[in-house]
Amino acid sequence: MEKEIKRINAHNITDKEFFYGHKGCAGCGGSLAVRLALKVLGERTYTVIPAGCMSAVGFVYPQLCFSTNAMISTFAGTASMLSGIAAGAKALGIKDFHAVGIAGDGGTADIGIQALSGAIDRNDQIIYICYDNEAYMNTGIQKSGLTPFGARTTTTPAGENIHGSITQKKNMFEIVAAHGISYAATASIGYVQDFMNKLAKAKEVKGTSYIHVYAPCPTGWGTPEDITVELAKEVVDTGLWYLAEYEYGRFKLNKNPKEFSSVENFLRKQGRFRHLDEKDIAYIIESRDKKWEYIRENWEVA
Amino acid sequence: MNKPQLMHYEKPKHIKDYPCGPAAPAGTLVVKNAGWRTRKPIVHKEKCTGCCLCYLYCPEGTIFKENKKVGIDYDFCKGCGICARACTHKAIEMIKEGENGEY
Amino acid sequence: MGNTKMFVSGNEAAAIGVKLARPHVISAYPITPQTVVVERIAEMVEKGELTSEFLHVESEHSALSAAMGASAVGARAFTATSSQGLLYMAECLHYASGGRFPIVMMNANRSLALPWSIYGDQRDSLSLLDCGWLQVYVEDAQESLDMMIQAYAIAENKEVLTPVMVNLDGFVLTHTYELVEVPSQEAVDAFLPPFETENKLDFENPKNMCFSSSPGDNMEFKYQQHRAAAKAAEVIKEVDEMYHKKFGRGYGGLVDGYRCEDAEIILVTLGSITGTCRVVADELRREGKKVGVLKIRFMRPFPEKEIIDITRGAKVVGVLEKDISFGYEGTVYTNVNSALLKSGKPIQSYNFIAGLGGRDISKNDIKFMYTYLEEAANGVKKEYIKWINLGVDTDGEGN
Amino acid sequence: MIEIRWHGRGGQGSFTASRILGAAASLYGNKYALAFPSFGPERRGAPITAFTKIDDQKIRDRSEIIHCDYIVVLDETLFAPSLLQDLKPGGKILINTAREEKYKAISPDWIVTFDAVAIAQEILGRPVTNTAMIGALIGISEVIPVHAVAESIKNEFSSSLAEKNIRVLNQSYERIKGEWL
Repeated sequence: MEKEIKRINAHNITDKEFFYGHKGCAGCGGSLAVRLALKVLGERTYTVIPAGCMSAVGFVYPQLCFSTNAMISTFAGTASMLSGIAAGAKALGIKDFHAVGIAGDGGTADIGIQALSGAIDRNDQIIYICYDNEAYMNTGIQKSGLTPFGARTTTTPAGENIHGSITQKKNMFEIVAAHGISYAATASIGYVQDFMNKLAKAKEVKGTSYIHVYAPCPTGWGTPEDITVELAKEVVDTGLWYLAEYEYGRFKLNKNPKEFSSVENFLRKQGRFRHLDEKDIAYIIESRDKKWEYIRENWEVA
Repeated sequence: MNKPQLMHYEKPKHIKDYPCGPAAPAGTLVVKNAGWRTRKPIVHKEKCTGCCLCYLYCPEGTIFKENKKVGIDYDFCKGCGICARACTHKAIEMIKEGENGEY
Repeated sequence: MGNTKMFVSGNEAAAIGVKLARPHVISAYPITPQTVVVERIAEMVEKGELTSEFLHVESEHSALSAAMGASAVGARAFTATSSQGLLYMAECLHYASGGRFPIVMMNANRSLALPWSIYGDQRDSLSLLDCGWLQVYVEDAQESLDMMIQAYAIAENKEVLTPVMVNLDGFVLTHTYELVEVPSQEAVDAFLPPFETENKLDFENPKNMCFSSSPGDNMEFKYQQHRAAAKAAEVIKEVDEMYHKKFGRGYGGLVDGYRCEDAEIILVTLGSITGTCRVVADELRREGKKVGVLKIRFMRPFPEKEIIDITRGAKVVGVLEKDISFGYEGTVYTNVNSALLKSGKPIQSYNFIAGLGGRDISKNDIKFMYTYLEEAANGVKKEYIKWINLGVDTDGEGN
Repeated sequence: MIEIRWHGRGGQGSFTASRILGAAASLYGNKYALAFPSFGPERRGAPITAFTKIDDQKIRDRSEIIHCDYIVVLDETLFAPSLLQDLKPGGKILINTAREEKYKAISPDWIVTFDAVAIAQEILGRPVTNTAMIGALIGISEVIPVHAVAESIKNEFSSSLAEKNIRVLNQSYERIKGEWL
């Protein structure tokens, strides 16, 4: 049943740039996710970006950096505005288009989750991309529902009593899958081929698709701007993030590392984790192992 | 044209010069980002194999394909250095801004 | 096909008006007392009488957000809400007017929590007077139906491009059944052309919409928006006149003065209570009292000129409203007074706060108000703000 | 203006009755009408009221009816002698009951009784009495022609249900006229 989808790579992807001249920080992982997503989706795409980094850096009149149709939504309204666009275009008889929403972790897992849930429930013909940099970066690095355990943010300061965020990341991928969504996937800008494959798949999906792409933020994480992509690869190799898909009602793991690379090395590269002690790191590893035990037991493993 | 081009912009003088509501043509670029850079990537064409990994990984989209190699749009490159680290052939080098006499 | 007559509620009349305006997208979330509007529209869609995309959204915020998305691709969009729901979409209200999306929304005027109340007053929409929407308050089911059609003609006018909120008093109007004349679809189609706009995402001319602007440009956009809302005053009158010509029913544009020509005492009203005031004014006229009723139809744009004109010969003006701006006075009163001040002629004015939380306003209450105004005109000292029908002693001002 | 107030319980069809009558007057009786329920969160079984105002000209006053030409009580457990105070001079209270004597004892002039349940059971097979009570009301008031109500019922119900309810209406109308006159 699975349809053969044309692989998109560096050579056959369109040369056109649809997100250009923006004011994102140098080395921004989120803007790479946006750029690649728009290139895969192509010219006949309506893009909705909520209030947040990508709209703040891409839409300041008169410098307008999306060269395809795009608009800013309210912070909570990415998915609902997208639903409206899809419905409006359908009602007007517009054919052969994609409606994509691209929101950050806070815009997705916190303030935007209600609208996202509604859109999936209606199975609207939309693609929703969450670029996850694990905190509210636009407002200056505050904890979101996707901030991982131990991360220092301006609202989860790391002191002697509390070592940064005390909560784990909300499990957005499985929350979305629990709706019985047509297609959901996790991705990372460290594995762009996988990310592009999933985008290409989402283009063909009938109904709602959701892609959760891990996208480091050098500014918020306290990392050098040139290692953004490497961090995004490493997080997958350490097992702290995973590449998976949910379709036809089944979960599928796309990459199953035989051995995980060092969590500690990964964490120590980042200012936001510098304060963690051995116990904290042990807890992070323990949580990872639990998760992987579950995944390997319950999901289809490639 | 594969990338939106920098255009000349004059601030509206009359209220009618503004668009009706906050909407304007997509891809309107009126200022460069070159000033953000402290370092800049230089492509050593002889080492470049045209694998285009750098092209894929550039968050700005400023790397372009040119005669089976890559080139860089310095008007919008912010000098993050991701391309240099992505290049498995070490064909991209980050140098201090202004060192090669440009800018 | 000619007109047909139907015996329907205010909500149903609104739904019929919406159907005749043929919106492409309807997105709404249920809330008492608005629900019947969306139920009827859903039935119309189910029966194929209306070919619209009907979005069952999960909140009012999403309802208007989706309507904006639809409008942004050039579709005609409708939503409806009430009270808490209107407040929940407050962010989107400003967004829609700032984005110049000519959406039409029906609002069933209902009290705001706390205390919880499902009954009617007008504090919901009046507290959002500054959200950039044109606001019209209708008196009966017929006006409700007609205004849904007129509202699109006004909102989509190229010089206006501003959303319109059509307000119906909760229950007293939304749930009361009465006779309405339903124009034919052909006639409405001829009156209301398909929605055409430049302000949209278009694959031929791609746009970036709803952008940010720095302090150097932002105020100009606000000025533009203000001018458009002010310009709507003319367009409202033109549309009403055209509608009158075509369908035989006109409503006077921004205001409707009733027996005001030689009136010395004028009671300013909003919405469905106007009907009761007309009846009382007729009775008092029969007693020889020179009274009139000035129904404000549009709170935005505000009918400043019209109010000055109509009250020119009056000795005293009372403003009856189902609203209070806590710590001051009714918002309609504040607005009316501002207009009276500019008339250059000193006219006494008084404010009646009534019907909050659905309290009934009877003919006797209105007679009391006219008497109060008459006494004031005759030099009896009166409180400027009078709460009507408080059921207890308060030992305080205003009672 | 004729002002009618309906008393029943949620689910008994009092508001439907007020609406059928209003529609009959407006659409088929050459008059104007308003019909509205008491507004509130009442659920099935709760005492509710509904209102119908009928006049020769457009009705602009939407306030609740306090002084009634007719009070129609669909559920006799809701009757209280205090209702008599809400009648205009010459007004009538119409009660759905089989116990005529009980109410005649309270006020032979102001109260009219009608056994709507009997007719409803006979024709509909269910004790749904709203159309029977409309028939009785028309019988004692002649506020609009009974055929106008029949038209309105056709609008309200599916054809088979409409046909039965029209029989209920007509028989109630005939029966009360026989009893009452």
